[in-house]
Amino acid sequence: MERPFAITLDVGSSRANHTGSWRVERPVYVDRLPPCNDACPAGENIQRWLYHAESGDYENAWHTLVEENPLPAIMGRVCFHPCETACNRAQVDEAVGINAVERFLGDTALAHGWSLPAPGPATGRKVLVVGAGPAGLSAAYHLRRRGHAVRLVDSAPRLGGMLRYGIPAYRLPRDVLDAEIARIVNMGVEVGLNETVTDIAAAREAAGADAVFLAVGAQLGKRVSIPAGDSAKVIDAVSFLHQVADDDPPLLGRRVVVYGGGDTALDAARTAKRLGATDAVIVYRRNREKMPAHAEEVEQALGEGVTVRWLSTIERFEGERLVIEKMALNAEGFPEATGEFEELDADALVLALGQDTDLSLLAGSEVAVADGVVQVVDSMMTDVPGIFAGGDAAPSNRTATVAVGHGKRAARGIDAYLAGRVDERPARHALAEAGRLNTWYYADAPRTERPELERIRRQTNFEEVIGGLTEDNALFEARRCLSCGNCFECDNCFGVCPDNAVMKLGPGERYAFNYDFCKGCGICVAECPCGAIEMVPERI
Amino acid sequence: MTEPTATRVHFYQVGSFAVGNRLLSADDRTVQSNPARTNSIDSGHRACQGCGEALGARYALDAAMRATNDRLVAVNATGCLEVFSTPYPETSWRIPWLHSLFGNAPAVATGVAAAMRVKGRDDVRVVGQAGDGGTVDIGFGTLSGMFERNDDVLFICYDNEGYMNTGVQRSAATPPAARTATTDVVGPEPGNVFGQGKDLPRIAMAHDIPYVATATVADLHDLERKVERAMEVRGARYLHVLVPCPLGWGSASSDTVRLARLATESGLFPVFEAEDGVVTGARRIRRRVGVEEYLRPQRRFAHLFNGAGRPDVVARLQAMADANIERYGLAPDEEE
Amino acid sequence: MLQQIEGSRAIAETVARCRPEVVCAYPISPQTHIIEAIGAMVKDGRLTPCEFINVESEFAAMSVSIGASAAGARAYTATASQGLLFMIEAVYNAAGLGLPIVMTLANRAIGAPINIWNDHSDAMAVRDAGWIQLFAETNQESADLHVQAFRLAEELSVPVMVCMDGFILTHAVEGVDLMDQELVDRFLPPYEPRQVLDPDDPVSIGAMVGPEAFEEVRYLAHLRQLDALELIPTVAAEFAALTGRASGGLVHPYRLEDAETVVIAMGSVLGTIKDAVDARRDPGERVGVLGITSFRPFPIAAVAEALRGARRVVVIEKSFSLGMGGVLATDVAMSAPWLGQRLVTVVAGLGGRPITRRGIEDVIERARRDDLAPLTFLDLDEGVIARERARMSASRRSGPFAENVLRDLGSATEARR
Amino acid sequence: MFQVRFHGRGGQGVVTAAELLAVAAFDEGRFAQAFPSFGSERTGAPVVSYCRLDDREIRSREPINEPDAVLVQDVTLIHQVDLFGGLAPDGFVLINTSRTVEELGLADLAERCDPSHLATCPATELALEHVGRAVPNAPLLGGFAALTGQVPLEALAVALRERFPGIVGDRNVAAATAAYHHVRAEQEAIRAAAD
Repeated sequence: MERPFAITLDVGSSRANHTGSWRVERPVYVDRLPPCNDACPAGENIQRWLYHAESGDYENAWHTLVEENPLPAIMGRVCFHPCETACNRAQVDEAVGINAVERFLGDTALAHGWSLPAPGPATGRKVLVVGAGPAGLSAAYHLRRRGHAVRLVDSAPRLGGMLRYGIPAYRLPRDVLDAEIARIVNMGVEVGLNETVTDIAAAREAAGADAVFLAVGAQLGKRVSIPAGDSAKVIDAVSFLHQVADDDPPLLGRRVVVYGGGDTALDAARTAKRLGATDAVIVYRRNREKMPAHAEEVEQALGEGVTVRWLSTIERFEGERLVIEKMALNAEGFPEATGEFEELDADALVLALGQDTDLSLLAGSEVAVADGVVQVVDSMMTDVPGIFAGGDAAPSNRTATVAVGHGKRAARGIDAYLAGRVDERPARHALAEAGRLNTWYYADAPRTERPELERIRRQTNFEEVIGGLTEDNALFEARRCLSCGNCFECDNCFGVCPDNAVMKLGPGERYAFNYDFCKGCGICVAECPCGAIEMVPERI
Repeated sequence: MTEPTATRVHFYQVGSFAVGNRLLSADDRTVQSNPARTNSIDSGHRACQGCGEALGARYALDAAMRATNDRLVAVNATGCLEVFSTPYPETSWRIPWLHSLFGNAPAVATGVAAAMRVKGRDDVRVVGQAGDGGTVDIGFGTLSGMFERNDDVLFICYDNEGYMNTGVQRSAATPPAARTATTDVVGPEPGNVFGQGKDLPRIAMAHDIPYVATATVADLHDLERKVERAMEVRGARYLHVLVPCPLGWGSASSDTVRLARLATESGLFPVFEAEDGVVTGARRIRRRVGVEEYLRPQRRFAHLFNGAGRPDVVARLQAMADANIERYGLAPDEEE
Repeated sequence: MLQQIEGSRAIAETVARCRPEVVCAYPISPQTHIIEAIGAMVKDGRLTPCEFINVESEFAAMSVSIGASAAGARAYTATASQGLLFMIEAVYNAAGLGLPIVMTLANRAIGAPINIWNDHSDAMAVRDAGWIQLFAETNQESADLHVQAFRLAEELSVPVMVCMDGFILTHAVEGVDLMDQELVDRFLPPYEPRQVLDPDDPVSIGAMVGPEAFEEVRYLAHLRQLDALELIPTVAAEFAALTGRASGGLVHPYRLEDAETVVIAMGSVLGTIKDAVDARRDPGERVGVLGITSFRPFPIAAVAEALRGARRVVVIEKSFSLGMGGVLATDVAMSAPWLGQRLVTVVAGLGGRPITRRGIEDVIERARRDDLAPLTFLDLDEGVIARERARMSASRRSGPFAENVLRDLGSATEARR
Repeated sequence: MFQVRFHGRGGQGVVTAAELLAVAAFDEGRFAQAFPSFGSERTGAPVVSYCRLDDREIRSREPINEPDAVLVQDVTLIHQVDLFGGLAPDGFVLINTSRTVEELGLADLAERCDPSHLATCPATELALEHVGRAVPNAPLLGGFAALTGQVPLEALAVALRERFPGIVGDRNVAAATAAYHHVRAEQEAIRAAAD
């Protein structure tokens, strides 16, 4: 149609006017490090696997997860989830139940028989892994993925290390443990059980290994000197739990006292309870706030009838009677003796006062040891080239998750060492702080708690205490993720731009700015829920 | 009040609030999340950085386009929206669009609707649109006429609370205490005075027209749903959309959506809908804030906070917000 | 079919046969009867399809017409006087947008003082708006002009105003040969807009045009008016061929062949003038009449041609520009500059004051004697003027002069009693 | 007659700058005329304003197409707008920047300009320092005074205090003064280098 001049205009002609010239700042998309990822000792890309779980694509989620951690069903049970402590959602309502979703994914994978990634092409290099706990298993997995041959040896008759011998079955069912270990072994790991390495250099040579990873754990229970009569039954918690795990529990009697305040103390008390103790009493020298054990473990133990004598130390164990001294916290929060004493009936005393590492295998080597643990650099290599160490045997706060992370780091370090490269870790993104989020956009959604086993049943058997999430609950929980610092394609930038200067690139492809038209108003930055856009000064 | 508050789409991370959501089915997503949306007002327009009106117009018209299967004609009053979208030789409109005068958009829209009806093209629907000046002041007579005749027009007011096109003068939609070029912050009652102004949504309701609603650029799902609802109905309909103006309000260009949100969360701008003259739903406040949080980022209210400030004036504004909350039942669930 | 019918009714019937699709109504005397009749026809189904819309003001009436026309409908409305002024912004806008709206203007004076009777002040107030303005001499011509108006408007994309004298024509009952529907349909094809609001072919109508193109836009609008100068006679000729009636065209010359004195006027007064001219012709006076039908566009060439032999020209007009003088006369002077001082303006019939044959004959006689001032006010009561001016100079608060004049006339009446 | 063109963005006080210069010249007893270029552009869009200065009555109302000086308030305009179009061969250029002309990619300009007619001035930084807001117009005018000598700094100070009463005016004057000295020092350095 012939248009009247000037008064009538053809549609869309304003695209000739490039309003990008108005801009003094430009928005750019960024990826920031979510606090969960930042806090995860195993280096999991939690935000990323939750992203897949959010859409119900559990298989993809699980594959993303096991890129970093091959033991999700285990970690979904035993990890103390520092990710949740760091989670920004805690500042909105409650942290996302990451651990529960991890377990859901791990269990779902086992149920469906999803496979770990295939081993990498063979490199012809071989690595000896000493110790088949979480660090050793993790290292074996990551080394196999890089194509290195792995020989995994352990002094115990079964694989799993402290996962098996330190964590009671009611927290980690053995079928789960066995299944996840088997998956790793099936990647072509050569296993040597009941093999105690006594000389690291000799073992390396014997195995024909190009490198060694030491992950021997901390298996020795610390003992303290408590005056005790001959008749008194005293055992350390590590041995106690190990024997239980070997189906050979010691007879402790009806009244069991556990001495200590860590998670192992709780495990010991709860295990004693399950073995028939009527009284399972924990004696701890400080108060509940100062207790190093994780709060939820304490809560569960108390719920099962375990009792705690706070602010108490054991003076002596006479016959069937413990003498306890009351303590008081001084201004600095340290316990001080009060001179007040009490008595407590007990058939047995379990000492849960920490563990030491048996490093006798390093005798004669150049490997540096300090404070009872092996000294390593960032790549987990010791002073001796080719010898790496991790897990409880290296400086750490001794959790299974840290061990898994060590195994991964060591595998990467070993890989670099074998290739003659310097192990360089990619630069970390800036942290996605809560202040960068626009939390308005997230749906109101309080956390889904996992169902807990009936209390009465917990007192008598080793059934798993904490249940898993149903699929609905897991999906809900995954969707509580704020995706801090990482675009999750909510379309906000695409929608809120008054100049239509954001291009939507399609599922999974995110967005791009059309700088021909972007005037630099910054609404997209302000309204991005997860803080994945920032303004930068315009180039001149 | 039938309209639930806050989270309407449960279980979908950002389902109720963000523009889109890869987790929602296509039907539940907003029009704006669709890459094939009309972009009724296209790139290259000359609105200020962060213009709420440009945003609101695209939101509303794109939704109307979807609701009508792209059978839409828009009639525009004179004002910012018209000037920044159609300076010869460029137009930003991708839909049939007509601008006549400042005060006659409702009547022109009536004419277009009449033409469509007489030509048997009832499928083509008509939207009239204007700023607050073109709606509550100079266009009020023609708007009221269109309402009372119940002409088949959806009229949308993009309310930025003043005559921004001409340099920020007061309109009958300017809130009390706000500084404009004609309500300077001088004298004993600085800024716009209390006790004046028109509440057009309620006036519209008094015409007993089938549909009246308010919305803001901060709640896209709500706005789009209202446009869709409006398009399901024949007869005169009115949608009043709050669109913050960085220039006139003296706010950061990036704060446009946030201020619209604070306007509703403070209770100063009630978001509700009414059918046949009766309020049928109101959007409850989700995270209630005091009016100060809304007022402070705006330089037009700076005189309330400079030096000793004017806590008395802030209190009067808070009382207005409280009255809205009471009248429309806007209090969050837990406050009931 | 020829029938004795009220002017307004004749217009309503004719407009209805032009098949308007949207008709807007807002009451104002003296056009109200037209709109009432059309409304009734729409309501009882005689005129269909048509949307009849009772609007809240003349401003809305023109605005609705703008919307309807832009959306491709044939739009019609009618107004007068204050109503035209109230819609004036939209009147300009309709022309600027090139929308072929047809409007009847039942000419009426403009207040204050408020006055409902006939003169041409309203039409003159919008002469620059870009509308074609056609003046009807009779109700027959008025009816015929409406049919032609739709043709012209739609062919040119220019709105057309048919001006007919309020009350004098609108309320006069006289014989009008109403075109039947078939005849109108043969003359007036369906409206095919040059631009239209259509979802299948979206355009933006009504852009803001800056200094870089505004003059060109205006010039193009002027060219359309010049095009109308060509088209108006063509359409009138076609109409004449169809109906046998010489309605419309640019000008109506009457007994001009050897006229030394030419009287120029617009509208219904032409009939009275013709009678006067005939009366003067009988004794052999060489006097003729030039009726102006198309005031906008103004037919400069046709007027110049008609006045070629004239020795003197008298423009009788029902309006004037305060502080200046004749409006029509100015345009005539532009058309025939050689007339110089031989062109005089006679302002007559303001606010409905009757113009009589005797009065016109008197004017012609004074013209012949070169006794007319360049700007003459017919039948002006000099006594009233003198007394009011005296009052004004005597006292600062002399009061409202319209009321004073009324009082003065009243007392004069009493004094005569 | 001396004609000045100001380039900036909507909302940066481009029109105010031209007005302030006109007032300052008027206070000096000169004739001046400031006027904006009015379009449909909004906040953020490139805009221009103009100022004419003369010792006799200014009657011309035509647009300034061949300015004697160009003031650039916002360097992000450099590659967006024809900033120096029509500039007289010996015209003046003052750019609000803390960089050098070469760093801005304006080597061409530097080549064709008399070095003593080309100056930069960190007006935004000076405004932030002295006024507390990123309003570069007052310091840019101070720089203009130093570069062209068309108005004395004192007259600018009067105009600024008139426009911004109280402490805001004082702060603007301080910013303009700092800019004046900055440009003066830059010019002296150029002269010293040339000698």
